Amino acid sequence: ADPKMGIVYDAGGKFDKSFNQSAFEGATRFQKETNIKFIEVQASSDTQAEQVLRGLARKNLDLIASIGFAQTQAVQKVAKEFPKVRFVLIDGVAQGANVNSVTFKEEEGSYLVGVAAAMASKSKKLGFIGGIDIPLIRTFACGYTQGAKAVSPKVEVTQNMVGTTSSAWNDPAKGGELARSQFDRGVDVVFAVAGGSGMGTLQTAKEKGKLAIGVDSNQNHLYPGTMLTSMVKRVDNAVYDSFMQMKAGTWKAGVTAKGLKEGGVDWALDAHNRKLITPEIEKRVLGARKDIIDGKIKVIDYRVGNSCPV
Amino acid sequence: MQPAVEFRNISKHFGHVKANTDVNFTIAKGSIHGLVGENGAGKSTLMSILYGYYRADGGDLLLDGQVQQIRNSQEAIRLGIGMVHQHFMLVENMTVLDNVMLGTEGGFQLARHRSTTEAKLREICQRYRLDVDPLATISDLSVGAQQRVEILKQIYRSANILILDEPTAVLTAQETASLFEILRLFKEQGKTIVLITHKLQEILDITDTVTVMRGGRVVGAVATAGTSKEELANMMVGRPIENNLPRAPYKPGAPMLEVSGLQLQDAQQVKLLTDIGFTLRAGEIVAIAGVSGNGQSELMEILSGMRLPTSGQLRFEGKDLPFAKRSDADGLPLEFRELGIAHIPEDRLRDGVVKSFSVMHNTILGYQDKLKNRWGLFDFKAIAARCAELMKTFDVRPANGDLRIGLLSGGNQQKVVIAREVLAQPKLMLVGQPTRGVDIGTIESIHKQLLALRDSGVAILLVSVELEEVRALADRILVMCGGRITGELKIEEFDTTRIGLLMGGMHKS
Amino acid sequence: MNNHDLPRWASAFVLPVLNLLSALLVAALVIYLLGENPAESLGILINSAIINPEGLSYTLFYASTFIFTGLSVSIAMQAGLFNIGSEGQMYFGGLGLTLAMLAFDGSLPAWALIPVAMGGAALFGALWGFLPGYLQAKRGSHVVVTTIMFNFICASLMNFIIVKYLIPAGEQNTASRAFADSGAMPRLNTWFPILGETPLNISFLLAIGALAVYGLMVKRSAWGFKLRATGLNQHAAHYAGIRIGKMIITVMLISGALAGLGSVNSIMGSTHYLSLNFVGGAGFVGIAIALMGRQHPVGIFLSAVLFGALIQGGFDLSLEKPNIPTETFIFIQGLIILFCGAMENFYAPAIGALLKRGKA
Amino acid sequence: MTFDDFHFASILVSTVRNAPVLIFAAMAGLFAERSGVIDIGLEGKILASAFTSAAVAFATQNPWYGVAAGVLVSVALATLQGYVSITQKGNQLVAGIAINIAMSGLTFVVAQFFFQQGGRTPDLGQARLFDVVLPGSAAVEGIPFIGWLYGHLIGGHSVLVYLAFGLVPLVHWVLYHSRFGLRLRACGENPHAADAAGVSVERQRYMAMLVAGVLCSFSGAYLAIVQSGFFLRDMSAGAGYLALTAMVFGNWRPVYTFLGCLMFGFFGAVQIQIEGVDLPGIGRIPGSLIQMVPYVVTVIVLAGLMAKSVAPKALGTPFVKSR
Ligand SMILES: Nc1ncnc2c1ncn2[C@@H]1O[C@H](COP(=O)(O)OP(=O)(O)OP(=O)(O)O)[C@@H](O)[C@H]1O
Ligand SMILES: Nc1ncnc2c1ncn2[C@@H]1O[C@H](COP(=O)(O)OP(=O)(O)OP(=O)(O)O)[C@@H](O)[C@H]1O
Ligand SMILES: [Mg+2]
Ligand SMILES: [Mg+2]
Repeated sequence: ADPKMGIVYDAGGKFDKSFNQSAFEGATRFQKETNIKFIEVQASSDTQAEQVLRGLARKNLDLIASIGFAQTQAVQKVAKEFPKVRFVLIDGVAQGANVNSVTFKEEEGSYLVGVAAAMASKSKKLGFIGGIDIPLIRTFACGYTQGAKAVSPKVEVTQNMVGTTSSAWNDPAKGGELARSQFDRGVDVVFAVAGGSGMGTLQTAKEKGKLAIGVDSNQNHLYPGTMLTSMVKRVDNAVYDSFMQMKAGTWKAGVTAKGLKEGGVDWALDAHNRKLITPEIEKRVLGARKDIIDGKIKVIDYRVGNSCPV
Repeated sequence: MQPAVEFRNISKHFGHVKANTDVNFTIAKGSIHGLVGENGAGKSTLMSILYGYYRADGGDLLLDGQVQQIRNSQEAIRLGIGMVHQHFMLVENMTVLDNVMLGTEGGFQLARHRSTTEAKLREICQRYRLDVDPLATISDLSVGAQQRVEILKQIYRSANILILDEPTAVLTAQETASLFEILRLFKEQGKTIVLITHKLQEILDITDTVTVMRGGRVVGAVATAGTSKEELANMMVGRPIENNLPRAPYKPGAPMLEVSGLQLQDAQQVKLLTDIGFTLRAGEIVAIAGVSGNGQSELMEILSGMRLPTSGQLRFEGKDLPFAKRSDADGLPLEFRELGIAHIPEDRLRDGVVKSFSVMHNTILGYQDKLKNRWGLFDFKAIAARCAELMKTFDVRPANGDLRIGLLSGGNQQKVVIAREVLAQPKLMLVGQPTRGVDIGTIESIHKQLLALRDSGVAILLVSVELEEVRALADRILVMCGGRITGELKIEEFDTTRIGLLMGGMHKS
Repeated sequence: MNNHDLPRWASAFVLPVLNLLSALLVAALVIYLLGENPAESLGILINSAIINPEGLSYTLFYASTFIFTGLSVSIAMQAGLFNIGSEGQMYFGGLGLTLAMLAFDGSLPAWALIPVAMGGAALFGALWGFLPGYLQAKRGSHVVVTTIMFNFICASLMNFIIVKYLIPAGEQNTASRAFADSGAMPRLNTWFPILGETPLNISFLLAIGALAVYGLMVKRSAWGFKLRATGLNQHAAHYAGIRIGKMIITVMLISGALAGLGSVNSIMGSTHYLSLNFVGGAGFVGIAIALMGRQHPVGIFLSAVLFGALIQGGFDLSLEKPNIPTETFIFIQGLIILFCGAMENFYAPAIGALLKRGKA
Repeated sequence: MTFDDFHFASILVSTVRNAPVLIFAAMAGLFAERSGVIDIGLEGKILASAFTSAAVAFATQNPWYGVAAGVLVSVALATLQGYVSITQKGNQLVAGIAINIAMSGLTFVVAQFFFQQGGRTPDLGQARLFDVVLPGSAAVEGIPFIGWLYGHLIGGHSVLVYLAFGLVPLVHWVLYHSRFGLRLRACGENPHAADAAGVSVERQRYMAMLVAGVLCSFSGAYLAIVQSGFFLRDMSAGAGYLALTAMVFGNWRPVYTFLGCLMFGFFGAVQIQIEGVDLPGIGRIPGSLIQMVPYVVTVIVLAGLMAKSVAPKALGTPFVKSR
């Protein structure tokens, strides 16, 4: 029989323009290709996450994908209770013999777009707009800065966070305002890692004729002409792969950190931004990409020491 | 001639309270018609029906012989009816001018009509000798002046039928006299006036006919010329009113309250009280006479602990009152109460009661800590019994302790407050305007209570603008003007003219 | 005020039921428009929120938090203060709880640890209520404004503290470390296995206890009398010798402490760690509950359970009916508040007329 | 840090851009509350009109239809609120909160139903309201200061920004110099007096709610079709509550309320600028702490400078003819 799959989104919901949505896309791709349906649920609080996971586990699902680090503890707990059910946790690390934790080396992808940004910038002033000041977001910022400084130590990176409550992910007006303010200060390329608020940033960049960089999924198509690139985080692949492995019977527990090498993160180059990526930029970015994959460049992960070297 | 107003079988009830039942009477055109009755007799309700504020449950209302449906105040105003309400209907933070203009703005743009209205007001003030500044803000005005604004409003609107609901309750004798002057002028102009008052002398002084109400019904209608105070009182209360209440001979005891050099300044350094000094002894009633707004209220607030003085010596039973080391008066009234000082505040609705509490809860107010058990809880059975007892003794009507006190008539609210304070068996009783807006039957019973208190050795400080009341109760009289004591008289020396002069600040020093 | 002289049974039961039905009717219309069968949906909702013991258990679990925040808002309202800050007070209370846990969960046994942690929650919640209370009492700063501001300030401060100090090294989750098992509130399923594996815990009993104490204090105690007098007429309260400033500060302390205690159920009853924005609007729900329950203990209880049921039932329903997003139940919450809380007398004239005709 | 790091010019421009959301809502609240109806439901009305404006602007590809539709919806909500608060004499706080909660849910559900984008509307693209370039801006662009002042501070905003700023004197005039305002204030202070003077309190309060509905809708429209270019769930992000705060802060007076709105806008802008900047003597303030700057400042200003706030006396009490 076909394996039974489930997916549990976190509070952001499956249309968050971010990793939940990406997970949804991966699962959908799987469904299209295999015709195997999956159950999907959103857990709005940590308590609910546990409730949902337990509920799905009781339905004897074979594999449950939990999206977002907020579900870490819940996965850990429920996985222990239901050793026969398998779990994939995205973006967090949970212990358990039946858990596969998938994390991403956001710093590596961010490094690449940092390189691209620094090359594309005329003012050598870059911007970064995050949703909330949390380690994950700082990791993006830190990788971005490392990449930019690698191009030229003189490059300055201005950082702003949208807010401190969950509405920080849904405040495009503020996302736009932060961008404006950065542009006023001479910034000409901005990297938005702020969910729905980031939409305001990208839009403002379009309006002001400045460059912007998208995140998570490939957002290049949104504003062709001002979208320099996107830092894609292939949550979709992670979910898709996991489901596929389950189907094929090759699924394994453990911890996977997906970087450039593993296809977990990347930059996006397509018809929409082709014109903006000059051959020099492309060359430099691809060079950096290769160096990272080869281990010649080590991009520092903010989360390891809770600090950024640059 | 057609009567200006005719009530036919008007009835109105609020829940279970029958405020008006089958009211029938007429008011002749161009006359001044008195309406009297106990508190809660339904006078205000009836007049509010005429003014469109309430709608009658049944019956007809005729103006100039025509049945009229007056659904709201706008329609009443259109029909030429004006009303001065028992409680002021003024917007406190607006000017006199704006208050007058409200409802008669004359156009969308105020500026256009402001100056013409202002000019007209000044002219009216001059013609009727009303002392009101059109540009003053209401909250800065004394109650007397606010009353004049209400009158001014009606003159400006040139109402043909003017209802005055207890307009004189807060006025001094002089103010009342000048109001009556105006009413006579109105009458000459052919206007019809309805005057509600508890002061029977006023009825005799100015009205042409009187209607007496009791329990929501009309119990009598007479021509003023053919009646007397006694007859009216008898009709109102159902029994004769004693004029001179018996009192024990004047035998003052030990000094209870000694005040000297008392000063009070407000935040703007304006002197509100200057050099107040007097002694109050056990078993005497000292009345403070004066036009309201001359520092009496502030003095009472200080003596009850509600406000801190700027300086001065205040001794109670020979010991200093606990003002020292206080930065605010928070909680002080309770300490005073524990010393044996009770206080009947002059503004009962503001200070004396919590309107949305039941009568029973209001009988606890101020004594909540005395009545709680050792767990800090109330024994409501005992409190309800206490309340029932108190309502019986002081004849509070309706005698239902569970009723919101706001639903009681003013006189009955006042009885509850007085009962509460008397029950505390104080040594010193501060009494502010105890009978403002109270009917004669109740006045009699309140006066009896205060005299009994005096006879039992309590020291009483009475603030009243009613010289009649001062005369009926006081052993000694202090007159205040401009925050100073301008004179002192023994009751034997009572002399309206002299007191009037002292109240006006004219004293030989 | 305006009860149209209805008999008690009518105004206490018939009206609320009619109002609830009206709200559900509008909700049914929306569900119908969304393409689902309203009757069936309602069946699922009721079953999974009330009838199914595990669902009921979740319903009561959510209600436990709401009772605390509802009480927090209610008690301040009794003193005439509109405390919009329960959200922040609960959040900050969670910090107090967490600090106590981090300090003592290794050393204290459960019977000591739990009260200490609860004390921490109450203390920190009270502290966050104190400042607006103090500013209102001493400086006359409008408590509505200051508590809104303090919610925002709390969010920032907690963001800073959690990210900077509480996340264990190398962890991705924006939460403190998990506490020792001794810090878990005893769960009711220990005694009632039928409740299933649910987080319903003795916080629920504490919430009921808090309701009872609240009812007793407000209605029967001298302190409650002073509290209400302050709320209804400050002049009269001053005249009665009540220390208004002290009363305002005290009640805000209590209000904050109650909100802080709301975090006990969420954290010690369920997640066992402090996470970013864990309050998730429970403080704001408390406002709705206090208003709908008219600050009456029974009313607070019923509204809290209703809200808990909507969260639990709505969640299950959206699982079964993907066309009905969970947000639908936020809308239904709003409708219920509107019909039951603000249009309480909507049907009173009709009922009154009906009764009168019946009598005649 | 030098003055250059602290881009004052940019802060001012940003203030001007931030303020309209609050100004419209606060002025709306002012009308409602001066008439005696508590308007805690601003948030819900903003959200509803933001959604409607965006959805209709998208569907018709005309921003002005969007604005108009937003007005309709916001007015409908205000009328409902009025019906509950005025006719039904229900609890005004409950009515407002109910509307906020209901709209937070409903806008999502409807947006999801129609657009299937997670409670978001599609990008408006050309159907947005764009900034107005004042004539001659290009000519003076080069001139220091004047170019900035004319082209960026005064000019270069959307029509709604000018409407917001123009509204303030208008509201002031209406409130204090018109019949409507006189009656409005009377109803909020002492409805019994207004009633006795022949003013229909209920009618007046309904009219106030209508005005509030119209004004509030601009706040939502500004958010959705000027600032963002689409609707997103819960995008009002507390603006309604902040507007209410500004109003209380301004003691229910238009000009002071306006200053309150500017203050929020200003400190919001300052906060953006000082994020990540080394401040002399203080160092670099962590980002999450910087977020609280506007709120801390508000509390300090309220506690330190303001006199006791004086709400309209009859605020929150339904008008019932009784004692
Ligand atoms: N709005 C109301 N709701 C309920 N009861 C009311 C209302 N207004 C008046 N009453 C009751 O109706 C009765 C008549 O009241 P009314 O005010 O007409 O008396 P009154 O003769 O004017 O008394 P007073 O001399 O004290 O002014 C009283 O018992 C009063 O308590
Ligand atoms: N049930 C209660 N819950 C919490 N605090 C209470 C309670 N009852 C009283 N308090 C507080 O405990 C303290 C002592 O109570 P008590 O009633 O004796 O106050 P008090 O000093 O008389 O206050 P006040 O001067 O206002 O009358 C006060 O701070 C009071 O607010
Ligand atoms: Mg009367
Ligand atoms: Mg005490």
